[in-house]
Amino acid sequence: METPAVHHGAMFDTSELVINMGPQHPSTHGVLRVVLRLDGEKVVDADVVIGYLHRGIEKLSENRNWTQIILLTDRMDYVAAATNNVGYCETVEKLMSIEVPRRARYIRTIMCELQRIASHCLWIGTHAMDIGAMTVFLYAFRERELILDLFEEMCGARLTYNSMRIGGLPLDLPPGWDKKVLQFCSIMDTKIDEYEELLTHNRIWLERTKGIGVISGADAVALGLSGPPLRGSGVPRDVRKDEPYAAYEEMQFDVPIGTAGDTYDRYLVRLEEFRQSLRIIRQATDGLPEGPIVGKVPRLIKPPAGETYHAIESPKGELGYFIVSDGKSTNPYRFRVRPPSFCNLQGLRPLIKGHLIADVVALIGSLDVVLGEVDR
Amino acid sequence: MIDHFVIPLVKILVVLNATLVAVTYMVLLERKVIAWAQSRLGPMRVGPYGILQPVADAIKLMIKEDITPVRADKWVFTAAPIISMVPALIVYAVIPFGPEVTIFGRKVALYITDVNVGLLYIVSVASVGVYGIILGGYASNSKFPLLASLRASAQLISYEVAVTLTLVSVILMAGSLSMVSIVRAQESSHLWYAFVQPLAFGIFIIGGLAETNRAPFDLPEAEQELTGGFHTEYSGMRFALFFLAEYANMIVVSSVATTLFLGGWLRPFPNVAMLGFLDFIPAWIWFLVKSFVFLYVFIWIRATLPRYRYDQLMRLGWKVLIPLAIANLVVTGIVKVLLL
Amino acid sequence: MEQAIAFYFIAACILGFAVLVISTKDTVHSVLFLVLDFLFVAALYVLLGAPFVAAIQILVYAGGIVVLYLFVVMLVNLKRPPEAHSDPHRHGRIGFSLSAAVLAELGAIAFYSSKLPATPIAPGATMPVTGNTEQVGWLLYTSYLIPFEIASMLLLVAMIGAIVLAKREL
Amino acid sequence: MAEDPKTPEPPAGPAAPAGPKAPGAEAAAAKPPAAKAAAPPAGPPDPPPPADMAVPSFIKTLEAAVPGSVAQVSYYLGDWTVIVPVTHLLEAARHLCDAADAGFDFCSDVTAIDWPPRAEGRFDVVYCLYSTRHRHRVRLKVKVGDVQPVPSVTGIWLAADWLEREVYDMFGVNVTGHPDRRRILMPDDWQGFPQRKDYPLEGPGELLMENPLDWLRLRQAREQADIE
Repeated sequence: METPAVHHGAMFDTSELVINMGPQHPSTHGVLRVVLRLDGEKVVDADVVIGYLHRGIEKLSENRNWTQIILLTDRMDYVAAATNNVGYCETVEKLMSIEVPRRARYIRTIMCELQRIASHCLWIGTHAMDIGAMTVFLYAFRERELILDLFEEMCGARLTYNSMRIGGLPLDLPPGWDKKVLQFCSIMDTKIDEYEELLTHNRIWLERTKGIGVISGADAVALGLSGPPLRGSGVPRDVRKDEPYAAYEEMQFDVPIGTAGDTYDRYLVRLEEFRQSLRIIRQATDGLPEGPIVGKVPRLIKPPAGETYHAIESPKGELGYFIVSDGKSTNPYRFRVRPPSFCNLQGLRPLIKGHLIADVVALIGSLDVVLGEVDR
Repeated sequence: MIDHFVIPLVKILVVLNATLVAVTYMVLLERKVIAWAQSRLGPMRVGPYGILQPVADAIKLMIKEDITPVRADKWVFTAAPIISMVPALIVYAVIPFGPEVTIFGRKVALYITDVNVGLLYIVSVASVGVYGIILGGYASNSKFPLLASLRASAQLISYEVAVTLTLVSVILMAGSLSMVSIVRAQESSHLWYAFVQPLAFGIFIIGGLAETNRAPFDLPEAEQELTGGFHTEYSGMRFALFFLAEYANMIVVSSVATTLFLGGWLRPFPNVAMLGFLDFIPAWIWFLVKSFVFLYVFIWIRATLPRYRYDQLMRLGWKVLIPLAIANLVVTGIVKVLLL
Repeated sequence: MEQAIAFYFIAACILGFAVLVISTKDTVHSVLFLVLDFLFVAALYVLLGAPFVAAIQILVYAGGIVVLYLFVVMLVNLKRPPEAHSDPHRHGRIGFSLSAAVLAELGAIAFYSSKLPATPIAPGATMPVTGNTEQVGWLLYTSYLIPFEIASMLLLVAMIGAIVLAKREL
Repeated sequence: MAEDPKTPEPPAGPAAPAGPKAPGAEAAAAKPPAAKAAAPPAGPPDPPPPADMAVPSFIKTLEAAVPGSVAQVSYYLGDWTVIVPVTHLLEAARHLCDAADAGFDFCSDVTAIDWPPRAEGRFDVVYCLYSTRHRHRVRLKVKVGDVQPVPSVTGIWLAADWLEREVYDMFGVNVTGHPDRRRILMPDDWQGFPQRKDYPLEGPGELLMENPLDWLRLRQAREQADIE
C-alpha cells in the first residue's frame, strides 16, 4: 500500500495515518475490519476486510441433507433467522415444485415481517448508539424482546428458530398467538413514535446523518446494494413487490423510498418499513386462513436435477439462494447464498471515502450488516 | 494557631473527602439516572438499591492489574492520570460552599480560601488539567488514543475561549474576580446572574459540557469511534483516576455555574422578603441542591442526545459560541458603561 | 528570609527546567518541562504579590500556548532517527552572534540601571485604584497604553500572517 | 493495492494413478449403490426451453448484436439461462447491461459451480442478473477450465467486485482484469480453494488432496454410513 505524503504547501509534509478499525471494535457490529487511511480525521481510502466469521456454511450445506440445511441458514443472518429459513425452504420448494398451503404462506409472511421489525429494532438501536444516542438502543431492545417472546412461544427458540420445513411449517400456531401478535402491533405503533421523538427531528442527529454517505440511485444499483440502502437512494426495488413470494401478493403495502440517498434517508426508509411491516402483519393475522400447514412433500427430499435462483426480501436486502441439485444424492450439489449484507458492505468503501472517522461508524450502521451473513 | 492552621486543614480535609465521595456517588447517580431514563433499574445488587456500588467499583478498580503498554512513554503514561486528577481537586480551594457561619462559637467561612483572582485561578488550573488527557493519549503509543488526544487538545482550547469570555461578562457585572464577591454582588443586586446574563449562562453550560468531555461533546473518549479514546490503554487505578477526574470536573463546572449564575449559596429570589422563611435551610444546602440540578441536567443530556462530529463541534465552538460570547461581552460592557 | 529562600528555590527550578527543555531528546518531554517552567514562573509572580499575572501566566502560556505546541508536536511526529537531524554546527555562527548580542544587551541594561537611582516602577500611591487586578488594568491603560496597543497590533499581524500561510489557496 | 494476478494452483492431477488401491475402497466400489453414487455428475441438465415457449426478446437481440455469444439457451422453473462462451462474456455482458430491451443493470450474484469430471471446463461461472427497469432476471453462464482466464465484469457491474473475489477465493477461478483480486473470506495465505469438490471436508486445509476421486470416495463412504 503506497502512502503518498499530502502536501499542504511547501513547509509542512504530513504523512497519512493508517488505522486499523476492528475486528475487535465496539461499532463494527461483530468482526468487521476496516483499515482506514486517514489524513487528519478524514478518510482518504479504506480497505474492508471480512472473513473473520467464515464458517463455510456453503460448503457444509453441500454435505448435509436438504432438511438439515434449514438450521444452518439460521446461523447466517442470526438477527433475522426466520427470513433465512423462508428463503431456503421456498427455493427448495421451487426446485421440487411443491405447492405450499395458503395458511403456511400467511404464517411465513407474519414471521418474515415480525423478523423484519426485530432486525430493524436491532439496527436502530445500534445505529443510534454508534452516533452516540444511547437510550434508543435500550428502547429498541425492549421491543425486540417482545418479538423474541412471540417467536419463543411459536417455535421454542429465541434467536435461531429453525422454524420452517420444506413444504410448510413444523407446527401450527399456538392458540391465542395471533391475538398476541395484534397486541404487539398496537404496542409497537406507539414505540416507533418514541424512537422518532428521540431522533428524527433532533438537530444533532440531522447534522450527523444528513448528507452523509450520499449515493445516487444509479450508483447504488451498480454497486449491487439492495434493501433499505437501495431504496434510500430512491430506487423502488423490493422483492416483496417485484417478485412476490409467500403471501405478499395478497398484501397491501407501500415500498418507502428516499430521495437524497444519504444516511438520514436510509434511516427514514427503515422507520417507514416498521410501519409497513405492522400493516402487513395486521392484514395477514386478520385474514389468516384455516387449513393444513404442510403441502404434499415426499418422504425423502430429493429434488430433480436442475438449478434455480430464488430471492426474497430479507430485512437487509435481496437474499438469494442459488441451489443446484444433481437429482441423485440427498444433499444439494451446490448451495450458494447471495447474502445481502455482503453485497451492501461492498458499498462501504465508496461511501466512506472523504468522510470523517465518526461518519465511518455511522455508515457501517447505516448499511446494517450482520457479519454472520457477510462471512457465512 | 487554630485560625491559621487547624481550621484550614480541617476544611481542606472535609472538602477533599466530600469531593471524592461525591465523585464516586456521582458515578452511581449517573448510572441510576440513565437507567431510569432507559426503563432499566441500574445497579441493584450491592447494598439496598445498589448504594454500595461505588465501594465495589473502587475495590474492583484498585485490585485490577495495572497495565503499561510495552512501547509506551512510561513516565508520561504514569503522570497523565495524576495530571488530570490534581487540578480537578485543587480547584475546590476557592469554591464558596456557603458564607461565614458560627461553629462552636467560632466564625468559620465555608470555603477554603477567597483569593481575589479566584475565578481566574479556577480557569487557569482547569486549563492545566487538559494535559492529563493529551499526554495520556500521546503516551499510550497507540493510534486511537493519539487521535483522541488531538481531538481533546483542539476541543478544549476552542471551548476554553468561549467559556472564559462568558466569565468575563460575569466579572464585568460583579466587578470582581473573587468567587465570594461575585455571590455577594448577586445578593446586593437582588438578582441571579442567570437572569441578567442568560446568553452567557447558556454558553457557559454548553462550553462546560465540552470542557468536561460530556455528551454530546464526548469526542475525546467516543467509545463507538475511538474505542474509549485517550484512556483506551489504561486500566485499573490509573483508569479510575481519569474517570474520577472527569466527574470531579463535572462537579467543578456545576459549582462554578451555581456560584456565577445561580447565586451560589443564596436562596431563590433573594430580593423577595416574603420568601424569608426559606432561610431556615442552611446556605450550603442551597448550594448543593443547585449544583445537583446541574449535574442532573448533564446526565439527562447524556441520556438523550447523540454525539457531535469533530468538525461540527469545532464549527459550533468557533462560529457560534465564540462570536456570541464576544457580542455578549461587548453589549454587557456598553450597558454597564451607559447605565453606571 | 522565607521570601528569599522561596525565591532562590523557585529561581533554581526555573533555570533547571529551562536547561532540561533544551537538553531533552524527546520533544514532548521538552514541552512538558516548558510547562513546569511556566508554572514556576507563575509561582514567582505569586511571590512578588502579583496573583493576577500569575493566573494569566498559567492560563495563557501553560494552558493555551503550550497545548498548541503539543498539538503541533504530536501532529508532525518529530521522532526521527538522530542522523536525520540537521548538522548541529551548521547554524553555530548565527547562534553565537545572537547570544552574544543578547548578552551584550543584558550587560548594558545591568550597567545603566545600576547607575540610575532605584525608583519603584509603579508607585501605588499615584494610582486611584487598589487591588492587584485593578492596578494592572490601570497601568496597562495609562502609562503603558502605547506598548499595549503596539503589542496587540503585532499579534493581529501575526494572526493574519498565520491565516495567510495556512490558507494559501485563498 | 492491486497486486499481480497470481495464477491459481495447477489443475488437480488427472484420474487416480493406477497404483494399489485401498482394499476397502475396492470392496465399496463393488457394491451397486456405491457404484451409482461414485459416478459424479458431469454437469447440469440445462434443459432447453419447451417448444411452445417464446425466447425473450433480449436473448434474441443479444444473439443478433454479439454474434456467437449465445451458445445455448436454457429454461428451467421460470428462469432463463444463457450459456455464453468465455470469449464473448464481456461483450455479451456489456450488451445485456446497456441494451434497451435487456437493461440488466443489477448484478445480483456471481458464483461458480465445480463439476470435476468435466474435462473441457470444470467450472460454471454463473452471473445472476436483474433489471430494475424491466423487473426481469436472467442468468449468464460460462464454462471455464482450471486456469482458463475469465475476464472480470467489474467494469460493467461494480457489484461484481467482491463477488468475483469470492469466486476466486473459493474456487480458484482465474478471474483476470479484476482491480483487486485477493482472497476475501479465507486468510490471505490460505492454500487451496475450499469450495472445489476435491477439497477435503476434514483435516487441515493445506493437506488438499491431489485427487478428486479421494473426495468422491469420502463422500460415498459418508453416504453409505447415512443409509445404514
